[in-house]
Amino acid sequence: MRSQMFTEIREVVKEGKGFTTLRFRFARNALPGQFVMVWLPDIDEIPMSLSYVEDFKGITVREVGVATRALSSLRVGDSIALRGPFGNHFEPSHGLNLIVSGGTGAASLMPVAEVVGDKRRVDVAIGARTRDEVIFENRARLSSSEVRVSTDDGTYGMKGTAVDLARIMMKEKRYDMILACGPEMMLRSLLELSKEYGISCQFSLERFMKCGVGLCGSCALDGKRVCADGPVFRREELESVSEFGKYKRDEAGLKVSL
Amino acid sequence: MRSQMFTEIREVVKEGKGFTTLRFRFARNALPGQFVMVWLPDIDEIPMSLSYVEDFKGITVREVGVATRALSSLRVGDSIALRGPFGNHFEPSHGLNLIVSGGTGAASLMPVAEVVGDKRRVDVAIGARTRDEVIFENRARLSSSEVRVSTDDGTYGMKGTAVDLARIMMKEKRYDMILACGPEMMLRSLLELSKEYGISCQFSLERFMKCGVGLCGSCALDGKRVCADGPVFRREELESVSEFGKYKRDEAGLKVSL
Amino acid sequence: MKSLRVSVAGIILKNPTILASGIIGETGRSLLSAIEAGAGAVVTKSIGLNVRKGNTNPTLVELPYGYLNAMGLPNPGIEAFGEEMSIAIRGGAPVIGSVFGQSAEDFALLCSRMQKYGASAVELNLSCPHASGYGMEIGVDPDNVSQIIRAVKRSVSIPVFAKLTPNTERIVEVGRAVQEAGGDGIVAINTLKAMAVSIEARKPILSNKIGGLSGPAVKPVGLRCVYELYEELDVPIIGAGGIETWRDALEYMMAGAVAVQIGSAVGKKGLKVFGEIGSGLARYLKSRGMEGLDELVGVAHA
Amino acid sequence: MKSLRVSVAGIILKNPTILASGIIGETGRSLLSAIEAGAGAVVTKSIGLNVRKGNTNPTLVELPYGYLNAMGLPNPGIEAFGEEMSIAIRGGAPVIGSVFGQSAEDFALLCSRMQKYGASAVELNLSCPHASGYGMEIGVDPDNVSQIIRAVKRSVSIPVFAKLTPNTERIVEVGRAVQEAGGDGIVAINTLKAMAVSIEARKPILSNKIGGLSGPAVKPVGLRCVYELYEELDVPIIGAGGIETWRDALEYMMAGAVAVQIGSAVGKKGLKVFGEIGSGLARYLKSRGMEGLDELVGVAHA
Ligand SMILES: Cc1cc2nc3c(=O)[nH]c(=O)nc-3n(C[C@H](O)[C@H](O)[C@H](O)COP(=O)(O)OP(=O)(O)OC[C@H]3O[C@@H](n4cnc5c(N)ncnc54)[C@H](O)[C@@H]3O)c2cc1C
Ligand SMILES: Cc1cc2nc3c(=O)[nH]c(=O)nc-3n(C[C@H](O)[C@H](O)[C@H](O)COP(=O)(O)OP(=O)(O)OC[C@H]3O[C@@H](n4cnc5c(N)ncnc54)[C@H](O)[C@@H]3O)c2cc1C
Ligand SMILES: Cc1cc2nc3c(=O)[nH]c(=O)nc-3n(C[C@H](O)[C@H](O)[C@H](O)COP(=O)(O)O)c2cc1C
Ligand SMILES: Cc1cc2nc3c(=O)[nH]c(=O)nc-3n(C[C@H](O)[C@H](O)[C@H](O)COP(=O)(O)O)c2cc1C
Ligand code: FES
Ligand code: FES
Repeated sequence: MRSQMFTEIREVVKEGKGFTTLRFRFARNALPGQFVMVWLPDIDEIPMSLSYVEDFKGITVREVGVATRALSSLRVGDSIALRGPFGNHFEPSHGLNLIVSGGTGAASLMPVAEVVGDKRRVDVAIGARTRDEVIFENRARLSSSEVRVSTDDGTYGMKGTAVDLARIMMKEKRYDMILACGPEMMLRSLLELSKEYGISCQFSLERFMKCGVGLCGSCALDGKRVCADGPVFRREELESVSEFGKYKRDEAGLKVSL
Repeated sequence: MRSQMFTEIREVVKEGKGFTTLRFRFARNALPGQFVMVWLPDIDEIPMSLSYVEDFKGITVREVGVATRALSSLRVGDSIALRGPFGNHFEPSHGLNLIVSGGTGAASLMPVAEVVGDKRRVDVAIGARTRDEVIFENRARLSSSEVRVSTDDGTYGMKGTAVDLARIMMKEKRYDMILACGPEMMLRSLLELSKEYGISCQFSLERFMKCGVGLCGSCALDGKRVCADGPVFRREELESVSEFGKYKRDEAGLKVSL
Repeated sequence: MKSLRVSVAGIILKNPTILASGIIGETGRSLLSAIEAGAGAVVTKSIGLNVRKGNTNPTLVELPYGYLNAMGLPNPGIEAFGEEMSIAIRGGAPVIGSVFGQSAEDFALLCSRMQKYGASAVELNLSCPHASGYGMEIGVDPDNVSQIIRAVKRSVSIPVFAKLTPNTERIVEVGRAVQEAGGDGIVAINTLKAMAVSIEARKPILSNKIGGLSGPAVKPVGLRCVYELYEELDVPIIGAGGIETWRDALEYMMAGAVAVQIGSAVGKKGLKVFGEIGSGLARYLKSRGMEGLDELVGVAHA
Repeated sequence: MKSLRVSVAGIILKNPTILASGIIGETGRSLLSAIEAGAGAVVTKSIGLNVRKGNTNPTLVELPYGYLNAMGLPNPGIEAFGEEMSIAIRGGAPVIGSVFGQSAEDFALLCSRMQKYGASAVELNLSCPHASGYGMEIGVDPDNVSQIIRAVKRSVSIPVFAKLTPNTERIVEVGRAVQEAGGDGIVAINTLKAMAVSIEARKPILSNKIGGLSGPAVKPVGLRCVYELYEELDVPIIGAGGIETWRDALEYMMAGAVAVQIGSAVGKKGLKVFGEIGSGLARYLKSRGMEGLDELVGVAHA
């Protein structure tokens, strides 16, 4: 085992405005929904979902601050150091799956669409704020029979949120499982929606992560450690979690409203 | 891995005057010629060859001092703690092997006779000081086509040493390999004899052992560590070893004449 | 199941396994989850006077035989921690409030708040190896330690435990200072001062450079400390360092620990480690026909 | 192959790997075999004034991540060791004579004999954690250490290295005392004071009860010590503790070591470990287009 293991960036893909995919080799088995801790010396070490889980792995970064900006500016030949993969993973249903992605959520969701390996069992709803931020639409089409897009500002696809889109799709078809990742308020609404329809779900959540291995407690979500007990939670788990969609914790462990 | 792992004595066999075999389970793979470190709390931890290397393992102890006396007085249900097995092992020839045992030497040699698995490829010469000290004669017969015995005082078998006996046997048959264990002066003579006949040999040696894992250097034989590079040495190795048959080292590393 | 009950300075634990400080102990519900998983008691994250964010990541290095961490004592501050305590104490198991400070006054203040919040005992972190000005700098000086213990003893009525560092040749001296100042127990050990270097980055991996080593690698050091302390002291000793199995726990108890804390194993094995150690100990007692753990504490000194 | 030559206080090593003290170093021919296997230099077993048998077995416990030993400084005494030295120095690599004593006079006497025997340098074992009256008891007191170094420096002209214990919070202070007293280099670290308990025997396994932990478990502690010493001192530092691969060696060099000692890995990997580390370092230099190791020493401090 080596911790903070360096690997070279082999490919850089600009996915859309502010989104960059970095591809690299990392000889560890990974499953859809798992994440890695990415270290940029002198900057930070941050959690990133694996957007590609096969041999030629990848992460897809949205630029939001110092570390993600530094990551987004890397070029082929540069190196990053990784630990992981960590956490549990998505387990798609053997029936019909609806994948609901908000923003960067697509990063952890694409691998699960691909792992199903049967287009007829996967539909995808991609939500973004605006046209430029829609990512992985074409990738989704390769593994799904139906891909629809919504944007908050209506510049592309349906005008509305990913949840609005999901609602429409759920009216049209009977899904067996909703797999989702995105802003927590979106997931909160999606949980309500899935309860309405009585559909199982698995949502991937984010919390402030330091250790990534279930020790430090910084990623606490009620009594659960998002890094180790999650990041993927089922509907039943989320229903019993008082903090879901309400609070997260900052670096000091203080409660912060979402 | 557990160090100094306890196991219960399942069987105690008095082999002859001053020789006791203790049988026990010890779930580690072992090869003929390897040894274990045997700990008796409050007494000592000493090296002992495995006289049985299969699942139901064993050691055969000659009473010579405090630790061996304590070992010899153990009963079924008592426990000893083991580390190991350590060291390299005998590799019998695919041709005809002559096993030459002096005293407790038989302990490490019987397993190699058995591992050959073909009586026609094994002859055994057992040397002892006196009749009561001849051990494993019957056991040897089960895996060899010819077993002869010598005693120093002539009370059983031929009168003479194991080397005298080996000399006779070597005149009668052409052996491909001599496998031997016993007092070092005996091995020294046997080395000369095997040179005369141009026969390969593998001898198992003893030195003062503390760590058993090749660290402390207390088992030094010239630049070799008997515990890790041995205890089994080939003719070529022994010919280049200045201390063989001459000196050993005491607990302080001081040279002592053999 | 044989009774695994132990009493530590008058506090009754249903079994001798305790969640170590700094392990998921920043929130009340996390502490509850350790209790639900079978911990006999839980120790909170070390709490200070003020909000602290701790160090920038990387704060953790994974090693084959343990972890190296330099969290930097992140915590929401004693004020905000009251809410977490009120949740934690609902678990029905003793909650031990860990605190860190720079002066005897800091410690006294923090401990009296912890008592008010319902802590069954307080644990003074005199031993963090990587937060400068706190922890081990003050915990290696017997006089300093003595002063802190006295101040805390004046301010609380619940038992006061001191958590000691192994990064000194004076651990027994410091332990004696704790005892003589009226401390009710000793926790040993905190992490070993250590480092990891990335040869690719050509620098220490931790943003703080230096961190604390924990896990199986430190077990032999922890055992030695407990053994040495037990030889010299009368106050109860709580063992910590590299405990992953019931065998490890028993080694510590034979060396002199009345109870054990479990930290790194929560990362490697999850919270189920508490239940596993508990049932392993119960099986051991049963197979030996023993009634309780008391008769095992310190037997390695015979 | 790029040159792996390093100079330590003026002594030239063909590569930076050194056999650590106490590892097969009791006899001349064993030392030769380490040189033949590729060690850049060898350190003898620590030799004292008189014959010592060391402790009764068990003197070693094998752990998944290292060893625990309490050999008890067995050695044939400085008198008899002359014969071994005369053999060892035939190897053509520097032989460093390690010595232990109870007073400055002991050390001075032992070192002058080592010099007479042809040692390229002496290494003062101020750090054995388990032989009482020798080693770490005297090695944690800067004044004491200072006195010893001065006495030795007066009695020999070869470089004098002090081997320090990590079992103290004062390692940098002690290192400074060595430097100020004229010591030519520091070796860090010796083993960590530790113990193993057998739950079946209900007692410590080592006959000496307490021993020294070595191997991968202590690498993070050794690295931290080297890093801290390098920050404060100007004399060369030789790193030791858990080095098994060229990567480990490089971590130590980046932390500030000019050369490295290898102990426990000889048990786990055999003497070939020297050659393996050497060729690994050479490959590294080549792949980076570097001319030598010098430019790597201490880079982790940038
Ligand atoms: C399990 C998991 C998977 C993630 N996967 C992705 C992904 O695939 N793509 C992607 O773009 N982003 C992902 N994120 C979010 C990503 O980690 C943050 O955007 C990133 O850490 C921000 O760092 P920064 O320095 O750029 O921004 P900063 O300015 O430091 O922080 C911006 C915000 O990011 C969050 N953040 C910062 N540091 C952390 C941290 N250590 N842990 C969690 N959140 C943090 C905080 O909410 C903070 O307010 C994931 C987060 C988690 C927990
Ligand atoms: C690889 C190896 C395999 C051995 N196999 C056997 C065996 O199968 N059966 C058997 O009866 N004996 C065997 N021996 C010898 C056995 O280890 C000694 O007889 C035993 O250690 C004596 O211990 P004691 O306390 O009874 O006697 P002591 O009175 O302590 O010593 C008697 C003599 O035994 C030798 N001895 C003592 N301690 C050790 C030690 N730690 N290492 C090596 N020699 C020691 C010394 O020569 C000493 O003078 C073996 C030795 C070695 C090195
Ligand atoms: C991630 C992490 C955070 C820790 N935080 C604290 C802390 O806040 N206060 C404290 O006293 N000890 C802290 N420790 C030390 C542990 O409580 C424990 O003493 C040490 O890790 C040894 O036990 P272990 O080997 O079981 O982990 C921390 C340890 C780890 C691994
Ligand atoms: C069996 C054994 C014997 C040792 N004897 C000595 C000794 O005599 N003198 C000494 O200075 N160090 C001695 N040491 C310590 C080593 O030289 C070294 O400092 C320590 O083991 C750390 O390095 P490692 O992890 O590579 O083993 C001994 C170590 C072992 C394992
Ligand atoms: S990030 Fe440390 S417990 Fe989850
Ligand atoms: S017994 Fe220690 S090296 Fe052989």
